[in-house]
Amino acid sequence: MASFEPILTRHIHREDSHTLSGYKNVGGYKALEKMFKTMAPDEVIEEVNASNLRGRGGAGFPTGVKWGFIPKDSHKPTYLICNADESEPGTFKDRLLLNKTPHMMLEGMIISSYAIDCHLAFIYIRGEFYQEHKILEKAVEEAYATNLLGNDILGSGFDLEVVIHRGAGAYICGEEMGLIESLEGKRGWPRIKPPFPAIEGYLRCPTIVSNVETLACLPHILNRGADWFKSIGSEKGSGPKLYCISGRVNNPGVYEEPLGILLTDLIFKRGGGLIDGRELKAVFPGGSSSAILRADEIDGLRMDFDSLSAAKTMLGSAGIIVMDETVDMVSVCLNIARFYAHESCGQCTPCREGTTWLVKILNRIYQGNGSLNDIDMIFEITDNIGGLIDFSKGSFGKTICPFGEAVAWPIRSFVEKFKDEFIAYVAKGVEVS
Amino acid sequence: MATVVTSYEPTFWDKLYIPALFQGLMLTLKHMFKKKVTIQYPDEKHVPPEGYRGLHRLNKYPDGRIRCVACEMCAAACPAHCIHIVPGPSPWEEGKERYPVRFDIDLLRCIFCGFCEMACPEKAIELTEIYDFADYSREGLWIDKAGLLEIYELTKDKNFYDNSNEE
Amino acid sequence: MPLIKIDDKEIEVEKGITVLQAAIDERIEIPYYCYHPALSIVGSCRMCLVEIEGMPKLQVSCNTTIGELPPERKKDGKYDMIVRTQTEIVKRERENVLEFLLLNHPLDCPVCDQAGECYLQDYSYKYGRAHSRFLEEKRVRKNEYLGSNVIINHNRCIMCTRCVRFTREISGTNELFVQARGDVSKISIFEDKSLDNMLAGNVIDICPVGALLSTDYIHKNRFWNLEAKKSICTDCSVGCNILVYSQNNRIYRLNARENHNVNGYFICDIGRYGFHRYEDAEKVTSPLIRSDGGFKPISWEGALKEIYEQFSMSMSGEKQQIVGIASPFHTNESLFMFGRLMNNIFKDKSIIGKLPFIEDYEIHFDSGFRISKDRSPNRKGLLDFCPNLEDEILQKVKAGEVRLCYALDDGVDRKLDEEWESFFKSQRFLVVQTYAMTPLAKLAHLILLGPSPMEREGTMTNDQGRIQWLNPSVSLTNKTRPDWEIIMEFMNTVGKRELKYTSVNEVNLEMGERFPDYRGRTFFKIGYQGLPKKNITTSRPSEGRQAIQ
Amino acid sequence: MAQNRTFKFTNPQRVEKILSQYPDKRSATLPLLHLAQEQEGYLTSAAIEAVAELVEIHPGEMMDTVSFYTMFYTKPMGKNHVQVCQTLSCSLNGADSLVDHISEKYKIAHGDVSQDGKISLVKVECLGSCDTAPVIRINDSNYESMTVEKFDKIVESI
Repeated sequence: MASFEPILTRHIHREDSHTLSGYKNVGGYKALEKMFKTMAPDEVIEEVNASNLRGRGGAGFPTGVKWGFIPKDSHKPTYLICNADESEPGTFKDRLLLNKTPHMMLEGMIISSYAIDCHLAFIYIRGEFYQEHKILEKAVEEAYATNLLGNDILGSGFDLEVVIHRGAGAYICGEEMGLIESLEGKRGWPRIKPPFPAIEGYLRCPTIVSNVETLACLPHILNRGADWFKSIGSEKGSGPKLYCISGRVNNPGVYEEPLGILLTDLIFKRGGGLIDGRELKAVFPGGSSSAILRADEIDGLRMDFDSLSAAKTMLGSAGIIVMDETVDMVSVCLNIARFYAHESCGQCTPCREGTTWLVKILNRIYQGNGSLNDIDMIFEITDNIGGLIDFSKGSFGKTICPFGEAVAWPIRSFVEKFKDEFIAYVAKGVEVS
Repeated sequence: MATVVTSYEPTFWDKLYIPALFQGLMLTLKHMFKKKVTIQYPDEKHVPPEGYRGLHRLNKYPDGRIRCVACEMCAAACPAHCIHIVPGPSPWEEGKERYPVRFDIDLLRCIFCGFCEMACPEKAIELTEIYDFADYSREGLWIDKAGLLEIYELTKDKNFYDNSNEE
Repeated sequence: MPLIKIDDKEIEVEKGITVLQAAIDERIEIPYYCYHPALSIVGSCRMCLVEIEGMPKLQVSCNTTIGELPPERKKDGKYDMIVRTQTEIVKRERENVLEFLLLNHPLDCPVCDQAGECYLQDYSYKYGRAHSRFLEEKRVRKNEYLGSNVIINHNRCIMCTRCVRFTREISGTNELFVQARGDVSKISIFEDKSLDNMLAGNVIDICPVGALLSTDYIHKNRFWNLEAKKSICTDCSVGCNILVYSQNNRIYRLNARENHNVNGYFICDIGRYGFHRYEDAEKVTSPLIRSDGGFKPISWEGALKEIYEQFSMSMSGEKQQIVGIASPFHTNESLFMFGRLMNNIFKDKSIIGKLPFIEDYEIHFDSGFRISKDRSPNRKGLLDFCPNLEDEILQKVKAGEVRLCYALDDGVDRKLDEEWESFFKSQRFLVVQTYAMTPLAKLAHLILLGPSPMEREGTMTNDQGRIQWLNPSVSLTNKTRPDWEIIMEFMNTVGKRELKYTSVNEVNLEMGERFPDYRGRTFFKIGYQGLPKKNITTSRPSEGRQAIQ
Repeated sequence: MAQNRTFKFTNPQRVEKILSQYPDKRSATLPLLHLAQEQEGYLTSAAIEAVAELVEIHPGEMMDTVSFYTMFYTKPMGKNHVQVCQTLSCSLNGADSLVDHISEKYKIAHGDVSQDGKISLVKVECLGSCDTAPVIRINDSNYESMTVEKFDKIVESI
């Protein structure tokens, strides 16, 4: 692999990277000018399609294909929503972008809106991101002041309004249908699909929901061309990717690397290895919703969509959480389960009842009152919430939104891969009694 | 295969009939010294064994609440249609929110099959060992809630007839 | 028309309907809780999962629409969709969902009013697992009042949100909502904004479990003791279709019955709790005659003899001498007989009037449900069978000229104003046919014991001209006679006729002979869904789909 | 708890602006609730009813929305509202001991307000600063890489 130069995070260390002038100094909004001058909306879609850009929010759906789903003959307005509701544990890449280069994302939003003929776009930002909200508000204000937003942008005849919408503390609102419901002022209960948001989303109009990082990639694609973008990373997923490393590593943080980088490189080179030189025990490769990997499973594992699904986990939001040998897996599993029980929206039966049940069982095991039977039951319950995980046949999701799978995968993997620790807890309980 | 049956041919002694006569007298004599089976009812009372199906009772919890929740499963199971229940909201703060306002059993119709006991999900109705509850009127054999609870008080600790024997 | 296969059944269905709907239409059982044909689809209970060929995961049948495939992509060469509802994986999935639903659901079926008509109970029995693996304590919350007539038992709630959607989409009143999220969520009301709209009682009907309870019925009886009769509501001229549940001739509750030409799936609370008015009324138990300022019982023969004597006196005069007061609370058959009595026997010596119609405000819901301002059930029938109705009878009839006044009773809550009271008081002989001691009955000289609204049988014509069958939900008590029979005896007595109808059906047939609009509208033909009058082609467009639950 | 029976936005221009941004009124629900909460510290029933009236829905439906989100409070919180992240990365790096420390020091459990009304504590899920775990949020500011000593210092300084 050729040496890689950061693209999205190249200028974030500059003091003024979050201001309009700072962004313009490093070549910001050039793509926009180029696009307005030389490209028709269809050409933009084509270019993005050619770049093989896959959504960075977790599902990895090709962005250009998603744009193509919007009905052409619809009389309804089209909406773009930037999903800045980053709540996945272990993920903080969007926060960095919002903090440091909000204009890059805004430029991406304008490009995307132009491609799908949208004139009102929303940024759904997490309620907890108070500072980021302030920065973003300022950035949007600046953009309006310099005719980058509003009517007749840069004399192109294209109009776009951008509204920043603050969430209020609900993990599920990061799911696109939950987000749309929340934006409509309702509780964030994901709507049942079909119809998909590209057909009937916000206010039952065609809507595209894109992650911050996805949008931030767009200016670069237009600037340097799809072929350049495609050349970064592996064939199956191209482009730069922000990886978040946290947990028991020396240098936690966000690192930009191409898709398909080795997981071990990320942990030991960029992350600086484990604290106190301890042994690696396990790692979440893609936020807490991905299945956990044991230390012996990560050799040679590449961080892209397909390699990770082959390893029965997923890239997700690329939030890498590192656990060392001292970490108690049962308590971590309980922590994760408790998080999902708290964040379950309570709409579908399996998720509402199952998540709490899992917490109760795990808690029992943790307290030393479990039995071997409980361990098998966890397998069954996770299967019942999130589906039988058979990657050769696809997953059998059983809930309206992917939350069910997001609960089932990690918890199941914990019990599967660290069964001996769970058994030890059970045995401890038996001894005591 | 046919079986050949030979009829019994009486011997000489058999034909005399005297040994047989003494055999019979011996048996009678033997029983004269055995313990007598007859019970001098009503002075003495038969004590029925466990599981005897006699008069019904309505059970209570230790704190005095009636176990019955008036679900009418017993009435539904009753082949003689002798159970009549009027449900209502229970007067107790704790526990189940429903209880029988009236609970009547027509003992003249009852066939003491015990289906009610089996159908009861709350272990509220039970058949006791009481068998002598004859009365002079039909009305007297219509037992109500108070009556059933009284039977519970009489039988909850020990066998009804054991009790009477001691006194 | 797409052709689909569900299990082994080939079905041709309308394009765009859902798999669940197709299955319901064909009476193929797919269990469900959150779906209701009148409400929007949320797909949250996950009970109706089915296997569809070519789809990687199980699909919720309530949200899977059936479309048409191009010929080359048809399954097995001819089907647009192949659905399996009974495979191992589907059955296991049902078992799993039921296990989740029952985790925190109390096992208090003996106490629960829904037991016996509960789909959680039924499906658990059919598809569930026999034993619970849940070792922890169940979630326990106190019951709450949602409205003056509705109690919620949170423990039993399975969060299907049918009730919430009902208040948003049908009643449009929005009182109910889901509070909090996850497993602590519950159905709730906002402070003092309680669930007290005109349709509130329907949430009890649509609750698939025993979470929403009626204060009127709670702890009163068990479902299997009750006998359900299909009838119609008589509290306004819409004529909603209802189910009347009774035991030993006592009515315990009313539920809505589906009829897309009339009321859809719902009824209003006026009708739902209206039956108490008849129960609470002071009942008459025998024909009565006035004596010494009070009433004393009289036999039917005696009563008829009395009528004959009064009548023969009245017929001797020259002027109009018979006044008939008809009522829109009676069946077409009674009114037909009444019209015959007045018009054919008394002819020009009679005059037919009526008490003023009971009217209240009209209520329209955006969902299409309505409560008519005409709060009498059969105004159309009254006008059809008594065409020469005199509107201003108070002015037309002069006191002293009338020998006999024959009044059919009106609604139980009918009050008499002064004018009418003095009108009735001035009658020399007032015969009232009633079941309760109404203000009108108190003025009578002779009371003929007729059936109460719940005992009546016959047809009624609603304000859309639809003829519906009022089915008696409780049987007649000893001395009560059907209205038409009393009028028939009246006719035989005073008119020397020899009418010998033995049942209301015969009256109905005779009525059809004489009134062409009603020809062929027999009980057999109109059935439980009713039929429009002959000269009306459609009363209201039929929309909406049937529901098994 | 005395509830304000009436509620009025102190900044009607802001309300107007929020309402004008959205194609339908109801979408303005969340921003308006945020605004109301900023004004009162928590959402009173009167405030909920006022917002419901503004976006033309039933207060019940508004409560439906309010109760779903953890950042809306329907009862008063402390002057310093301490939110401790307890999700994985923070928990791995010692968030639990922080919670213990706070609840011991101020004698409050999760969801409580201290007697003098100065501090309230809630355990929240991921605050999105996993690289600088553990994280605490006091009112609207995040404090990263927290330790017990650091916390005490920060609270004193506020």
